[in-house]
Amino acid sequence: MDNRYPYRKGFLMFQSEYKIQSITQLNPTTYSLVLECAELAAESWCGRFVNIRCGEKPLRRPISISEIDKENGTITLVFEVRGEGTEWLSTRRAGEKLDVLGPLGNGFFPDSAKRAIFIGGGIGCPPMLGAAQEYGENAEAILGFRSAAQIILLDKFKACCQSVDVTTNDGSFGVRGFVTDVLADKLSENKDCVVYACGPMPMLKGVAQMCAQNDVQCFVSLEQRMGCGVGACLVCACKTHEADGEHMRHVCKNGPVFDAKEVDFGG
Amino acid sequence: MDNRYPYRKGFLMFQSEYKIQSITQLNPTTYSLVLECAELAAESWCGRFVNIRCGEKPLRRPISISEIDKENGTITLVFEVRGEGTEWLSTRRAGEKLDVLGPLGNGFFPDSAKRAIFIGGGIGCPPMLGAAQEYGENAEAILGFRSAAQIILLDKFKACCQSVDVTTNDGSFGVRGFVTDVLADKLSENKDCVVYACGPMPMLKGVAQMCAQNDVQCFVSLEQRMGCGVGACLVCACKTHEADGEHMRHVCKNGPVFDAKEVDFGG
Amino acid sequence: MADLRVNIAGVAFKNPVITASGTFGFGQEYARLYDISKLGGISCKGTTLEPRMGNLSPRIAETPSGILNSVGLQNPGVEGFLKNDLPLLENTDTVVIANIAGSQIEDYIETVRRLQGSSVDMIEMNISCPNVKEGGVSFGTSPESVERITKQVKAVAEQPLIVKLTPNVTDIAEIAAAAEAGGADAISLINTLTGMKIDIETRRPLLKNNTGGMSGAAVFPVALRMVWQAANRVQIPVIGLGGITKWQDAVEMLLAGATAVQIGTANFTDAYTPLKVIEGLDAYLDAHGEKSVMDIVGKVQVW
Amino acid sequence: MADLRVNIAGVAFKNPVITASGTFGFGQEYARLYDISKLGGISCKGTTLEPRMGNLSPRIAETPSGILNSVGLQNPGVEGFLKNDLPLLENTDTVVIANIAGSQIEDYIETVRRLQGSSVDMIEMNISCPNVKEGGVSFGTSPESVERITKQVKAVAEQPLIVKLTPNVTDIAEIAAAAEAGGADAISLINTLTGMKIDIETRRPLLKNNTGGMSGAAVFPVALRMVWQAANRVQIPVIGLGGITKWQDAVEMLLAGATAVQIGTANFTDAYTPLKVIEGLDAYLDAHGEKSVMDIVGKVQVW
Ligand SMILES: Cc1cc2nc3c(=O)[nH]c(=O)nc-3n(C[C@H](O)[C@H](O)[C@H](O)COP(=O)(O)OP(=O)(O)OC[C@H]3O[C@@H](n4cnc5c(N)ncnc54)[C@H](O)[C@@H]3O)c2cc1C
Ligand SMILES: Cc1cc2nc3c(=O)[nH]c(=O)nc-3n(C[C@H](O)[C@H](O)[C@H](O)COP(=O)(O)OP(=O)(O)OC[C@H]3O[C@@H](n4cnc5c(N)ncnc54)[C@H](O)[C@@H]3O)c2cc1C
Ligand SMILES: Cc1cc2nc3c(=O)[nH]c(=O)nc-3n(C[C@H](O)[C@H](O)[C@H](O)COP(=O)(O)O)c2cc1C
Ligand SMILES: Cc1cc2nc3c(=O)[nH]c(=O)nc-3n(C[C@H](O)[C@H](O)[C@H](O)COP(=O)(O)O)c2cc1C
Ligand code: FES
Ligand code: FES
Repeated sequence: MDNRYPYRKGFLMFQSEYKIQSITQLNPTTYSLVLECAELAAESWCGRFVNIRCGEKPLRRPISISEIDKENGTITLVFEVRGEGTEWLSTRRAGEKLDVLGPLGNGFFPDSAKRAIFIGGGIGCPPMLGAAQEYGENAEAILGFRSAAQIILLDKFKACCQSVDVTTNDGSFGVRGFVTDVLADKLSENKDCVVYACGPMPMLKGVAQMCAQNDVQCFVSLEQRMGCGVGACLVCACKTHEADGEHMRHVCKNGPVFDAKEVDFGG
Repeated sequence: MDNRYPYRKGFLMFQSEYKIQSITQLNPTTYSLVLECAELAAESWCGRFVNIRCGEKPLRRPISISEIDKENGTITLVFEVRGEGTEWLSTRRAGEKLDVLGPLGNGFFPDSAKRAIFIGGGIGCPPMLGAAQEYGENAEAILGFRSAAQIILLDKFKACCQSVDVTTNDGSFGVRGFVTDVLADKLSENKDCVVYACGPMPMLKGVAQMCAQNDVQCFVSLEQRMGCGVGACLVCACKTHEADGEHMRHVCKNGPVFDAKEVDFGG
Repeated sequence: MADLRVNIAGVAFKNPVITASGTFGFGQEYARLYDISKLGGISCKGTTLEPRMGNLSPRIAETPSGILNSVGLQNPGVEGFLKNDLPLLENTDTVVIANIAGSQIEDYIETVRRLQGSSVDMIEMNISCPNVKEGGVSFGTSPESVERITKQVKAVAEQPLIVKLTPNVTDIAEIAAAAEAGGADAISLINTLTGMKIDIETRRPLLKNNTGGMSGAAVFPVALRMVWQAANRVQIPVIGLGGITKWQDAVEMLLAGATAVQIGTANFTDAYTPLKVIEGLDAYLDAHGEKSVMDIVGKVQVW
Repeated sequence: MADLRVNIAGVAFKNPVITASGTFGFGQEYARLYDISKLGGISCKGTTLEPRMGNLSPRIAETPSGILNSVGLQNPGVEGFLKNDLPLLENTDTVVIANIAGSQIEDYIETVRRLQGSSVDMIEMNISCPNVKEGGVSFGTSPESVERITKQVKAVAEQPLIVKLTPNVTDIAEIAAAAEAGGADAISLINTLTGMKIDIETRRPLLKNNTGGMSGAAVFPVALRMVWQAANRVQIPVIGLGGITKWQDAVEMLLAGATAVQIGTANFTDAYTPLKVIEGLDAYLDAHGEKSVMDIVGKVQVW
């Protein structure tokens, strides 16, 4: 049943304890953590994620791989404190070990010869970074935040992308408004591109609609509450409308990146 | 129903976070922890205990107050790592805060004019120390350990007691054998004393029997699994045979120190 | 400051937070820590007609996020309660609930009779105890027996009667309906879920009673589901308990349909839990622009 | 190295550790992490006659030491199972258990018929699903219906039949006895305890299905008690599960009377749990001078 989104067999996954090389605070609630995990980094590519054991919590927490440094055998995770699990994660220290399962998911399959627009909303920005780095000159980024205080990774995006637009809801930095405002301008100028987006559901829905109206291919990275993270428990369901009908796909196995025109944003 | 062992009303108890002044390892599994808790120290006396919250555990861990320093507003707790709660406790660091409920229980009511023999078995030694310090010249101690490696607090007992005998099961230090062997000798010489004992149940039973046979008053400090620690939940029951019949007393409220001749060591 | 008052069967509570039977004694121990008149109510230790010694120790074991207990209803008997324990609560400005138990219907009836004319504000009937006549299964597990005992006990009780339900049943809504049909003025749920723990070194159950009642955070999802199911079935007020450890849990219980909550095991972990729940609830109502706690009762919006 | 082999209804298991239905897919995902032929057995994802989409997301919520799930039996249907999933397990040297479900007896019977002649070693019948004909209550909650469905399904099954019991019942021993009377070759328990969780900001249940099944460490004491009660009642082998997260839990289950154990939710926390349980069990037996795992089954010494 999963033939549309084949899970790449043969790729390795690991569950092991890896050393935290560094942990840095990016804004009042967001942290960047570099993990020494050569074997895991070797199997990673942008858009994939790892599942992290947080103290005594029964469920691991899924966090996207933001940057990959295969040479040094590290990956960078950027996460926001949302609840007890991420709170625990934010209090780890360099040198400690972290129990990590991964890499997981299909991630992006970038075709970096094409012009690509990367759209990140808040904590949806980090998963875009690795892919933008692959596209380099062909990458344009639109990053949306609530206000200036929340901005993260701007320098990193600037370092790799051709252009970076920032929007804030309150206008405290960049364009006042939403990422879709900037996207509309860009698409009205040139529709020859692919759009990648990650962020809150309303944003993804807006981006997907705009792309559909403009006949632009769009991939969205979805979040869903997870159990196993590997495709075995079927809890992370996402309804899709595909050519052959309705399906219940799974964010951890078939995603987290989906073709936006197939995603049922209602379900 | 609790009139035989009146809970001293009017004494204060506290539940608060207190700073750990120091934590030191005494032997491979035993730690000594000094807590800065002036208000709690002021209401403490020997034989009482505190109930310590250990991480996320639903039940607090009862630990006896070993030494009290009212002047400096500290108490000393000596504990052995037995399971997850005490393991957690052993990894605390000076400067951190500990959530403590106490002081609890009746403890000893020392009549320090009398000759007293303090018997401690292993981790049963610490609760005896504070009382022995009060008796000073009138205190004699018999401390039993499995072997030399387990010995704790010997210098402290030596510093306050008239005499200290140590027994080890394997003879690696002091007398090979049990505390009762030494007690038998002492009682055969002089029965004019009171005996206080804390340690494993078989030891307490042996000490109690020997005292009963010799008509020597004996108080034992008992352990029982606890819920509230304050007398509200009735889980820490200990059966007693008193003049007016059988009772179910509670270690946290009526004890932890009981008159040995009333304790039902079977129940 | 939102209005925290609730009214259950004509009894006015200053707030919807009650301490649960068996975990709070008769209030005096915790009165040494804080002013217990701040509580909405106190459900006293389960009381039987005659004094009971209870089971042998150990009577408690810790489990993941929960505990097991097998106190076995140790209590001074209803006369001891009336003589020694109740008087100490007489000047405390909180609702005093007598929690009663027995092994035959006659015991319950006689216990309630003795409570007539006392200062007890309400009676909570614990029907999780084994019913000797019906062969050891508890009164609380068949709708017929729940209705019958409720009717008979209600007949002799002047005080409003709360029937406390056991969760060890197939269909809690049916049991709740039976209590209502029997004339209960309110129901409270849940009592403990029966559980066990074995020491793998001694190969003996940790509890001397072999099995015990599970309570604490671990059971909260089951309790919440049952409160929701029961509240959807009956018209009488529902008091929700089982695993409440923080104010957020209390809000969930109220949203699920409880008019008040009880706090049990959490008292052991943090003695101030009931006060923290009262404060948290108040702040939640203020933050959400709710004038009265009653405005959120049953307001869960199911999918 | 103690002898870890057990035999359940004529089926030889190399060790008593089985992965639980619904938490381990059809084994292939975890096969990327370790050699799944090290497992005693694999209970496959619950399979129905027709493919099912399952419930809408969110389908999972975390609770204190546990989880709630409401997958709603998403599965490719028995034909999909036979065609795509079972073949991948054919070269794996472990016991393959097909877990089946349905909403009418006829569905169960037809599903089992289709499994005849396949490489499935055993069938585990999940009777916690709502019974459409009997008005939505589950097949597993009345002794009569358990006996009836067991008898009818057993009649068409060549493979040994395990009946998987729901814990949401008043008297588990009675249900276990009914399964035995119906001809079950073994029973497994427990399935999930029904629970709920509400988001206090949105005032909606966290699960789109409103309620879900609770599993994980939190339920272990309840599961252990039920396994003990069931094992004391029936002669057929009992497979114990519910909240096992470490080898010590498995030992408790065996002491309580289980011949084998299943590991579910713990796979999510630590994918290596089944292997760690096998190793720990082996070391425990050696340390206690036990030659075979069978020597500790049912050896709890009650007070
Ligand atoms: C594929 C994927 C990639 C992600 N990448 C990132 C990332 O790079 N950086 C980042 O900050 N966050 C990311 N998230 C979201 C992150 O997983 C959640 O914020 C986190 O699980 C919250 O855990 P908590 O204990 O702090 O919160 P709690 O609310 O206490 O968590 C309770 C439960 O709900 C789950 N949960 C809560 N929110 C979410 C959510 N949004 N998505 C999935 N599960 C959730 C938790 O995992 C846990 O099981 C990602 C989610 C997914 C599915
Ligand atoms: C009044 C009193 C005073 C004590 N004083 C000391 C002391 O000064 N130093 C010291 O090292 N130990 C003392 N103990 C024993 C100490 O409480 C236990 O070793 C500790 O609770 C074990 O917790 P754990 O989480 O490490 O072990 P676990 O076995 O994981 O604990 C599981 C549960 O059992 C309880 N428990 C386990 N063993 C005991 C025990 N022996 N007594 C009571 N409850 C137990 C725990 O509190 C917990 O609720 C005392 C006990 C009592 C009752
Ligand atoms: C030690 C203990 C003793 C209890 N005794 C009684 C009792 O006498 N009568 C009663 O109705 N419930 C009794 N209970 C059950 C509690 O009142 C409550 O229903 C249960 O513990 C669930 O709530 P909780 O999770 O908040 O503790 C007792 C619970 C505990 C832990
Ligand atoms: C996500 C999930 C899906 C499940 N699906 C099934 C199923 O399809 N069939 C079944 O019999 N049990 C199913 N179960 C129940 C488990 O097999 C097991 O009985 C239960 O989770 C208790 O064990 P545990 O605490 O080890 O998880 C499922 C459990 C979970 C968590
Ligand atoms: S989280 Fe288990 S299938 Fe996706
Ligand atoms: S621990 Fe609650 S009465 Fe002793």
